[in-house]
Amino acid sequence: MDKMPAWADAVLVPLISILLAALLSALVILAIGESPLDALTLMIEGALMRSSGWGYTLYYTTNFIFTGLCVAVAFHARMFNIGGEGQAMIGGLGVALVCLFIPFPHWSVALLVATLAAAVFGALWALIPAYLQAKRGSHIVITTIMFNFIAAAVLNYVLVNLLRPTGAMDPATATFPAATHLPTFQDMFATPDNPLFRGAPANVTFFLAVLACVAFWLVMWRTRLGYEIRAFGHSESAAKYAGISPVRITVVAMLMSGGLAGMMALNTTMGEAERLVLNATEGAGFIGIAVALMGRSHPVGIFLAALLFGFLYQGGAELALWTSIPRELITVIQALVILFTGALDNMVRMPLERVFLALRKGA
Amino acid sequence: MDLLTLLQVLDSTVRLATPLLLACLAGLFSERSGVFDIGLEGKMLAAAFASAAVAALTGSVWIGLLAGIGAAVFMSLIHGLASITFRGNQLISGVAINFLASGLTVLIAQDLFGQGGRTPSLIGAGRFEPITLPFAEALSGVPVLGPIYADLISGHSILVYVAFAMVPLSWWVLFRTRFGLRLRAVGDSPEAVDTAGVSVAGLRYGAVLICGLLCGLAGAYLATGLQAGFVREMTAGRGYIALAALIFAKWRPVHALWACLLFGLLQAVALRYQNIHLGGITIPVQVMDALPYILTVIILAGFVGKAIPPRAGGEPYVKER
Amino acid sequence: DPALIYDLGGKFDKSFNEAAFMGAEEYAAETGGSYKDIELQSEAQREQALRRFAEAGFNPVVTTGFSMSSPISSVAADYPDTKFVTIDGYVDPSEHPNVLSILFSEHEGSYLTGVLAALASDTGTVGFIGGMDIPLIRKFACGYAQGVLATNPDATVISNMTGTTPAAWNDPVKGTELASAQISQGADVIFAAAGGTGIGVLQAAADADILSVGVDSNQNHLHPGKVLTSMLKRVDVAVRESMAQGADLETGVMMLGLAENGVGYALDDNNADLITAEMKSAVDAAREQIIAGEVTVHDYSSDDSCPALSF
Amino acid sequence: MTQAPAIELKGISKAFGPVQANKDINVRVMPGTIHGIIGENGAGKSTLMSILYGFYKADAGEIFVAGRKTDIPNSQAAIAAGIGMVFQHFKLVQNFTVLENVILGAEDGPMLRPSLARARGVLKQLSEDYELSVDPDQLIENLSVGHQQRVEILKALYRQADILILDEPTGVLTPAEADHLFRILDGLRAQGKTIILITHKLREIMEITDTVSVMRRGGMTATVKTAETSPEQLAELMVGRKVLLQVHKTPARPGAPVLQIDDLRHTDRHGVERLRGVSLTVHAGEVLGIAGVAGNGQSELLEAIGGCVDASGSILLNGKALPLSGPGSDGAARRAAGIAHVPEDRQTEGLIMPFTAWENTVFGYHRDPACQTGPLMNNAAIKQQAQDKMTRYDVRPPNPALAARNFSGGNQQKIVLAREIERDPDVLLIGQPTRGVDIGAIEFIHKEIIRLRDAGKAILLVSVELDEIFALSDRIAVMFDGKIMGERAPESTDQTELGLLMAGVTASQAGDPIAAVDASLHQKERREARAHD
Ligand SMILES: Nc1ncnc2c1ncn2[C@@H]1O[C@H](COP(=O)(O)OP(=O)(O)OP(=O)(O)O)[C@@H](O)[C@H]1O
Ligand SMILES: Nc1ncnc2c1ncn2[C@@H]1O[C@H](COP(=O)(O)OP(=O)(O)OP(=O)(O)O)[C@@H](O)[C@H]1O
Ligand SMILES: [Mg+2]
Ligand SMILES: [Mg+2]
Repeated sequence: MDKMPAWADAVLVPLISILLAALLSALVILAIGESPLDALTLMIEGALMRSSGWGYTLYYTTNFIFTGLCVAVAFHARMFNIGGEGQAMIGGLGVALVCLFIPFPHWSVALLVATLAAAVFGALWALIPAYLQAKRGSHIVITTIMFNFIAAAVLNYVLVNLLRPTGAMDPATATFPAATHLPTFQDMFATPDNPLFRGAPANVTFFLAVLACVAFWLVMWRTRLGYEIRAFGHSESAAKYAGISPVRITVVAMLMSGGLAGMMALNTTMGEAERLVLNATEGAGFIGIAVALMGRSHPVGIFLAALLFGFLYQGGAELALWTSIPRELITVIQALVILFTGALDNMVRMPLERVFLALRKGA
Repeated sequence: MDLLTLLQVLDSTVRLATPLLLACLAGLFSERSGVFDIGLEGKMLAAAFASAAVAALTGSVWIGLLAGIGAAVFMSLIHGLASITFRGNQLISGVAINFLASGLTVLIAQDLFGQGGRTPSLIGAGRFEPITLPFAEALSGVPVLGPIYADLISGHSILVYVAFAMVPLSWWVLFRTRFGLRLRAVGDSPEAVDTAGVSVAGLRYGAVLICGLLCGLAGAYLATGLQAGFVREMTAGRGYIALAALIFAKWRPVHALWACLLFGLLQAVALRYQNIHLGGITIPVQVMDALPYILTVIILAGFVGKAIPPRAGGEPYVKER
Repeated sequence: DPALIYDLGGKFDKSFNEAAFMGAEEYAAETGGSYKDIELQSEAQREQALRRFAEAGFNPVVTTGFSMSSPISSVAADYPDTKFVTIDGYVDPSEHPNVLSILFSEHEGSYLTGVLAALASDTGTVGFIGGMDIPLIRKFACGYAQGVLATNPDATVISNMTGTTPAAWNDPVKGTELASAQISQGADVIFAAAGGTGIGVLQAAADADILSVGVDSNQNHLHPGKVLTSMLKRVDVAVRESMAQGADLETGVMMLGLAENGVGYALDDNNADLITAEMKSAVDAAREQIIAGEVTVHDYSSDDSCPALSF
Repeated sequence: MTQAPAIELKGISKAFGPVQANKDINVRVMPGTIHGIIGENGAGKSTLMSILYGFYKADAGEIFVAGRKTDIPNSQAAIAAGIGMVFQHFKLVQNFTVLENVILGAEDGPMLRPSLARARGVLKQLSEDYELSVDPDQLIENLSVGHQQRVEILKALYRQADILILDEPTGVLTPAEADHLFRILDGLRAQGKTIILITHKLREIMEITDTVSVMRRGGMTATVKTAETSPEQLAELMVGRKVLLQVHKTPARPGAPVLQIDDLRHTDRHGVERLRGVSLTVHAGEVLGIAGVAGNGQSELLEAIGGCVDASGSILLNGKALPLSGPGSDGAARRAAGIAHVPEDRQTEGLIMPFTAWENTVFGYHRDPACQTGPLMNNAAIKQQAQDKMTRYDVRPPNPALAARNFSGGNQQKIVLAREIERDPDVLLIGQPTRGVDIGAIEFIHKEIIRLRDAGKAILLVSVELDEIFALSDRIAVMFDGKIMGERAPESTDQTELGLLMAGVTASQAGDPIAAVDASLHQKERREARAHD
């Protein structure tokens, strides 16, 4: 018998953790002399009460779904990929290269090819850490951190010295040709008399992200590969016994992970900026960790957690817009959410287990 | 390269290596006890801010130093709570601490000083001044050795000497004292320590506190020794480099010294010689910038000998499932 | 009311954005009006902030930083009644008639500081320390080097960039080390165009008792008597003027160079003793020549090359 | 005589989450005696002793030491009360020296040097007094398990324990080493020390203890004087019913050789050569039993044949050579070739504990086309088959959707067996088939193995339980230090002879067997130590 029903572990624990994080965040807001309640109202109104608010929320959500899935694949294989950030940067490079240099007839073709490029570039950036982990036991956490820094240097070099249009100030590529511009929610849903999602950056990649969730579930729980990844993640010795190659699984899982991180660039680079800028990832790779943890590495959970963080980002933007709360508050809230859902989850789980045990004994 | 240039590069190396060394030794204590710590960066940052802020408010760098240590220790305690008491994931706790420090420092700084996450510039007794060692002036005329003593060894702030003194001290504590024996044991086999009647949690908290103390020194050195105030994100990834140095050093104090000096040297060289021209090829500055990270990966790949972490490292000690 | 959007560096970067903030404050003080401002947090917020402010009726919407130009291009048409100002960015006025692009001739201002640096230097070696290695910073460096070499053809200009990631804007420790390295190579005047990293450069220069040159705002007060001058980029004026004009703002492209007093060098009580009469006359002469078109300062960003410095 | 008991436990209870490991346990142990505790795996013996040693905290109950009620919240308190414990799984710091391990937690002061110096002297004295010689400067990871156990005993004695708890000390020892240990215990008893000895081997209980307590399913069923009981009675107390440990089988009718192994060698990650040229043949329709003390290469032998580790030499299956390294040498390939493998450790190898039972029923065979529909796995079919298998093998509860960790050890083993046997393999490798399995399940498993043999399969059995080896094998091979020491027919040998072989002593080495054992063991240790340098 398990100590606690599965639903409690999957729903109750993260929920209470989030509440604790929210409580502390409220205290922080109080401490800097603002009203937590007003802040929350503002956040909800700005993020959820208007279609363009949703357009931003879902834009951020798209990023976090990809990075959340990226971290989750690695988690399933018992690896901690902290390099989503760098993989997404390099994924963006792949997107930029195909968008700039291949003349596409239609955005759909462009999206298809760019997806491939993003995934391949992101995956390749994860390959060396994966290989070193598999073959040489180099701790993947450290190597992926290092690869984040190296990716930043690579991207800077490429943008400043190679891809920047002459005379441009921005360390960014030229704007992609119009044929590669992806339809935004506004393009898709707005009608002349009902201008929905005006100006919001959410675009078709959101559906790609949802598709990725479904594919993630299929691969993880319905294919041999997913079976092997999960088995390897739970027990390496057992995997060896079953003839599952640790090297292969480590490398394949990290390739998938890097590929998913790379695909985040579709949203930021092709969907939103329509050019590659230096700072396109903006820490989404790290948020992916919190998203995967809160979502218990399951696509449904990841989707919901990504939505929560999307809300936090968009709501935080509204806060910055209409109050004098510094933008660092959002960083603090993120930190608290990661801390409580990721590292201090046992603080919630242990007492809960005791409660459930007592309930069962009582019954 | 003439002696003078060499000395200057080495001098710069010493300054750049000092925060790395302190953070590296901090990580060493923590990880030797079995608690992995990728939150060195955040602790250093918190300490840098607290020391500069309090030094600015009180005008005393010493009170600032204490505050810096206090801030880093506080962060350590959060890490301890998560990874020792509540057996959480140590890596995630570290990530959270880095975020927390990055946000809180600016938030508080803004609230206190309204200078956009910066502290006011420290003046006079608010910062650590370089110390001129005895006879430095007199001896500087002596060929070779004179300049080495006067320029390289003398003329740093007190925390530099503290940092270097920490190396033999750490070694002695780890390998010559009862505390050190137990600390090493708990990182390798916590159940052996437990059954020997010593508290695993107690030892680990002890180690984590020392880690906080040393990170506090590192952060205070950045903000009040090298600089005259705090600037947001001023640690600029040094915590991660320190971590890399720790692995390179295979969790040994004296090796840590050499590893940090090496990384310091790399940075010093990269700063002095950007865009190195080798024959027809120009090595772009980005390569020099990324060199420490590339080197770390190469080291990790085992081309420079395999690094085996403490056996129980990263795993919470769970007695009852 | 007008609104102001700061670039990612944040409101209090002690230089560019802070100058914008000062301008807005001046506007508020002078006119008794009020304004709204926001510090951006992410790339996607650029457009969002523009739209939200435009929808809320703020006019004009003033923005700082070259990165705002492309979001403004995509937003401007949706709000034809709102005036947008992009400081440092360029938006084609024929496509977007409601946008004012304000550009500065940083190379010209830097040229003047180069003249002063060359004159103040005893060693004939001067330094430049940039933040992240991006074209704008190279533009500063290039103008500066031209000014130095025009004044003293035998001078040496040492130029360093702090790094290649955004961390390079906030690494005063590296700034200090770079400054020390340049000092040991003989530099006795160092120009820092490096955001928070520059704080470390100015500090190191002051500690080593040599001169430094500040950037964007007047930074002379940071170390009185130790900062030779600051390369002024009158973002504050640009912001104040734009705000003051309100909804009637004249749009188009505005090039603020020496002639318009958009860039220049700072002279105040803090550095009055450092700038001798000869220096002042020399630098003012250079200024006149540039304004008169007798001297052209090469703009790095026009062709990504620099005659006076290699990167 | 009203001497106070050295130890008295009253009403001790302990639950691990939903598992009630100890319920209301009462026991008294008189000073200067050896008190045995027996019970099946999972009966709660280790838990009880760990409570006494302060490693776990009891949920309820009281502890009296020498008649005084004593609180033992942690091991420090237990040590202070004069209790020492040698755990089933040693608690040593692997990269410390013997000396450092001995003083850990019992240092004299904040500086190490004086403590080490004193300990060196004390250790020398102790090892002379009790025949417990071990090199104080050797690293633990370079010592054999037997010597590691000595270090554990020395640790307790160094702390001046009056009461010594030994948890299954003989599981890792050869019969000769076990004899030596018992002599030491005898000596300690003579000095007035109290000893609690945990084992599930009845023979040992009868041999050395004064009194014995029996545990079953977390409870204490009885405490009796050893002299007044019999093995049969103890077994009955242990299991709760009359036990029949006899397997009924007809003589084997071996057919053609199926598995031919020649000069098989394997070196582990640390560079220790674990298999040093093993040659064996298993015929169709026979059980070849491999006897040996744990850690002499039996595990590696199964792993090498099962494809879990690389090896050199040759393995012929039905006359065809199998690749031993590189592609096609992994466990999946071996399964495809017809070798099924029941691993020694079901929890870390045979099963994925968080997976459901049905997922586990195809573990290792998940690449079989029968498990697929198109690119996906055919979960419906797998579940259906899992249900059938679980019913046939009487797995309780027969719910395929339950996670493997929620089954008891015996039922977990049945899931593994069902999976491997149902594949109808040519060869069945089976390691420790009944470790941690209750008597009822043991009977079932033994019958299955014999049924398979009679169906003409070749079976290679590894077990550390000599009784099991004798009960099932048609031939017995003994392994020591990575080599086969000899083969015997079960009818023509006995436990003594096998015991000597297990210690590396061949019949030709006449004279003092114990000395010979020591010599060969030392030789083995030196080899392993060298490999570590
Ligand atoms: N640390 C623990 N956490 C949770 N459950 C435990 C723990 N230790 C033991 N158990 C459970 O408690 C029960 C009793 O275990 P214990 O180790 O005391 O048995 P034992 O009699 O020593 O068995 P063995 O002969 O296998 O050593 C078992 O069901 C076991 O699974
Ligand atoms: N780690 C665990 N987590 C959850 N439940 C457990 C755990 N260990 C044991 N259990 C539960 O406790 C019960 C007893 O487990 P245990 O392994 O002690 O059984 P057992 O009495 O030894 O049976 P068997 O003789 O079949 O091994 C099992 O049925 C199982 O449901
Ligand atoms: Mg036990
Ligand atoms: Mg059991």
